[in-house]
Amino acid sequence: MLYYIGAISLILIGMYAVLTKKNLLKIVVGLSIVDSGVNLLFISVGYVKDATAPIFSMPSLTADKMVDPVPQALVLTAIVIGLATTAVALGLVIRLYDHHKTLNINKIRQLKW
Amino acid sequence: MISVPVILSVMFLGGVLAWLANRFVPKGASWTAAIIAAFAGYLVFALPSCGGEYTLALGSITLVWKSTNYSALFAMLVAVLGFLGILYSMDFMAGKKNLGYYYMNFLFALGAMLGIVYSQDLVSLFFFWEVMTWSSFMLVIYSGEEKSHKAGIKYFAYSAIGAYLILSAIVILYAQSNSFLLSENVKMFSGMSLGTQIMVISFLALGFGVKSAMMPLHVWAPEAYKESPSGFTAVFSGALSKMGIFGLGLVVFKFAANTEFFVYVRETLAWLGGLTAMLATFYAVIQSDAKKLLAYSSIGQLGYIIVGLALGTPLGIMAALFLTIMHGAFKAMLFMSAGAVYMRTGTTSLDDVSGLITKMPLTFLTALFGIISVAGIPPLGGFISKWMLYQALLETNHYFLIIVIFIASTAAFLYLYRFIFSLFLGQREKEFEHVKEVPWSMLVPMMLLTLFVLVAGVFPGLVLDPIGKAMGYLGNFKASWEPQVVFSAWGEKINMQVIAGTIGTIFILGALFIGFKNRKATRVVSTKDIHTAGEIPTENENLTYAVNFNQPFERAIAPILKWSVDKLFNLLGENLESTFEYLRYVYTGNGQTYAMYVILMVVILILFSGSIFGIHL
Amino acid sequence: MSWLAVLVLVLVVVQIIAALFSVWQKDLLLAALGTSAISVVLSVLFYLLQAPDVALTEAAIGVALSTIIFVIAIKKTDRYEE
Amino acid sequence: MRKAIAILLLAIVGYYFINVFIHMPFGEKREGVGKYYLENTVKETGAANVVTAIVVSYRGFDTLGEVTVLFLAATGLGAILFGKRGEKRRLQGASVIVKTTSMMLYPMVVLLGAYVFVHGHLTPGGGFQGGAIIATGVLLMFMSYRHFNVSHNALTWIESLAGLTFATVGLIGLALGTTFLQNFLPLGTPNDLVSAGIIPIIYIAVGFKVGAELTGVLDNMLKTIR
Repeated sequence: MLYYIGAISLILIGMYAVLTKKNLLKIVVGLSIVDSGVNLLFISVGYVKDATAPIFSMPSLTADKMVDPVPQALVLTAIVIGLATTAVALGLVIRLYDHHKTLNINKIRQLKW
Repeated sequence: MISVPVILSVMFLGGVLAWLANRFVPKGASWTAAIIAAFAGYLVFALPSCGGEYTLALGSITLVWKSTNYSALFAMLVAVLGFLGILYSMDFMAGKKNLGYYYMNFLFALGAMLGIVYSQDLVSLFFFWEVMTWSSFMLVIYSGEEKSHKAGIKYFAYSAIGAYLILSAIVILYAQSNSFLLSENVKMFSGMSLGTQIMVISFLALGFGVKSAMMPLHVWAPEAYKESPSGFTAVFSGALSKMGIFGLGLVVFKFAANTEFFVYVRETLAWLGGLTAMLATFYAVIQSDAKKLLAYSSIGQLGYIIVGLALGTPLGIMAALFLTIMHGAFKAMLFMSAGAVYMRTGTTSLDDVSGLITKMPLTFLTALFGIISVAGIPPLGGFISKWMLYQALLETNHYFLIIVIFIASTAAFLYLYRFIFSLFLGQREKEFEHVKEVPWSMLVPMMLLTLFVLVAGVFPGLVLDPIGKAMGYLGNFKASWEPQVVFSAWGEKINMQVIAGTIGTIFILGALFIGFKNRKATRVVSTKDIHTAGEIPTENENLTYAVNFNQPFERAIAPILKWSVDKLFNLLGENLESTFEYLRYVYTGNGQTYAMYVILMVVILILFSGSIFGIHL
Repeated sequence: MSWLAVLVLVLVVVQIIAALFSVWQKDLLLAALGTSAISVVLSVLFYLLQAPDVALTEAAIGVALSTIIFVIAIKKTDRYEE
Repeated sequence: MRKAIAILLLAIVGYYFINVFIHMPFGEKREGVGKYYLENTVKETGAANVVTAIVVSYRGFDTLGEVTVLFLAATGLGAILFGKRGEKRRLQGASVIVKTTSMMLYPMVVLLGAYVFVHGHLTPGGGFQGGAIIATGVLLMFMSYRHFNVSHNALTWIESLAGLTFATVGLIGLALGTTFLQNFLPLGTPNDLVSAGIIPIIYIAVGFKVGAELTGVLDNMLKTIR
């Protein structure tokens, strides 16, 4: 339960940053916090009490005493993809800064009409 | 063994071939296209009128192509007009740019039309419908001028709306019957709920109505007809718009006939058709451009066809289908002669061109036969269809509709006479002294069609034979005829040969009499040779008699013209635009606001669904 | 309450504090370090949740690479939020 | 104003999230596809690490897509920052201690990464983790040495060959068996290094690919002049 609360708070805090912060880098930070929160949520949904990791390294381990491996497999790739997208976002931020000499989205008015 | 896919692949591969030929051989495209069209036309006629079935299973979708008696009728129309249109284009389009593009799209359009009539399942019907729209759109914008782009966009917008309506109807049908096959759906249709039936029929009727230029949806037609190259306009008006009639025939007699509200469907369509015929004729009268005039005339004639179909009696359907074939022929003739005038004089404006009769006698003859046929004067083909239409209306006691149709066909004389008078009769301006007759490849299609109209008028049985079979497909309609005889509603026989002989004799005698009587009275002078009160007209003043030809009539129908459908759509468009002008403020250009909208949407979903992930809150 | 639960409680609280810190901090470099701290705690939590694979990934990527690209991006732009 | 609205909306969302997860008790056993994987992985794929088996074997096609996304992101970053690359780095070289230490650590980190992805089917870890670890090793060198350079050509080659290996192995499976990425090698005994058929091959390829891509991302970001 504690894990759920932690994950949901991370998601909400990240979303708050995305919705209200004016600094582009802060928005990307917020996105990466949301990312972490979602990952934690996934893994904690897959957890089973008193179970082991889903690796048959010893003959004594049995399948019904293991946590759900599917969320783990999903989160594993999600983290790597998250890094890649963050990198792309930061590249865009650098480019925008280059062009406008500011990170404040209120001053970057190219999308506005 | 000829089957439908062979014909279709000949057309579509031929289109690509024509495009390729244009890259390597000058003039290659036109010859290739003509040969392909001739070959495909041969295949269409060689295909047994009921057979050539081919089934293709694509996963859960089964595509069935088959020739039925009904589709054979339309396929022949398409094949003949398509071939003649391409033949006509060979010299008409000579020296123009992008000929490969022109012929490719021409053949694609023909192939798609054949695909439509041969498809027995809704998926391929819709697919070919879209291909047809696309390729004809490409030809409307062929000239590349801004006007043609505007016309093309209008055409495309209306066609797209129609196509989406058809698509929705198909999806609704599939959801109910779990099959795309036409026969399956027809079988299950009467078992569907009333709402479904109404929805499907109105969607399909509107969708097909757009293509057949039914009245509130005809707005695209005049400009699209005017802007497309004349060789294609003949096919566009003659065959392509008949695809809408083809679809309406299916809707009325395959789907609506099984429902309880069949009579309302028929009445609505009949009135729409009647209004279309009348109003389009009025609009045609006030046009000052030959092709636009013909376009409105075409809309009006399609209105007659819709009336005939909607009456639902054997005679009405026969009249409609006969007029479908005849209209294909004579409207192609008229568009071709207008195109011929355009080729030699560079304009289709009725105010500028005049007195071409001695310069282009054969074109004049075509146009003359064309208008006689449109006006429904015996002995040509147009007469028989009108004759049958009036009888069908009388049979079913649509007296008020008769008045509407009668007004329409009377007014039709006004614009038809204006068409032939402005272009061919009257005084000739100096600039048209050097006009020559068009080359043979353009005359041959016109002459062939003229001959066909004449023969069909005298021997209607030749055309009525396939029509009778087609009616057998639509329902168990039995109609009787003999090769030269048409029966009236009261059992009288009208022998067309006698009529033809009589009229022909009167015509020749009259011509001789007038020629003999006026042999000295006529003196050919230029338009500027007039006596005015001291004022001498300048060179560029247009004194042709054809200017404001129908002004009195225009004044008479002015109240009707005040509210044109075009204006109505424009008003709607403007209002929508100003509404969206306000809605635009939603897009602030701030990414965070958009993110906020997303969250807002989630919140709304949560609040209104009351549950999330299946857990009730 | 077992010691494990207490540990988890502490970790989650630390994580939330780190998240709030990185959202409110005006110095972006420190904010980036805050995300790094979140990742460290997250990695431990993954381990406690019997997901060593994910913990390993998070340790390598969240703690090191993610933070360093933030730092690089900050270096190429402004350090302080206006 | 914006903050108030945001807090209000997020409060609603958070409330409903909490409500949902109250109904989803923590740490209870759930039946699902995971159960099938747990019971059959060793039998079917011969891999001891079920997560690896899912990533590479059961959902291998998905992983190919994810690797592609990664590749596209790396390429996209290169495209975004194109024209801003410069050799002039104003980073000061680190002190001798740092330099020496990282010189000693670098091979070990790379070795660790290699170990992690070679043993992906036996122990926690695999291509993604190993690749990331190698990239951190390279990052260490980037930070301590001013003139440390990675050859872009080499990165491209490694990446392409790794991707090609992945696709080829999948296609061989398609050719010899029935589906893409079907196992065509003997499974061996579980918990042996050489076991689990094609899983180690693919995970090693993924490891190389991810390592090369992440290194490329770092290189692209670092070499951008302000």
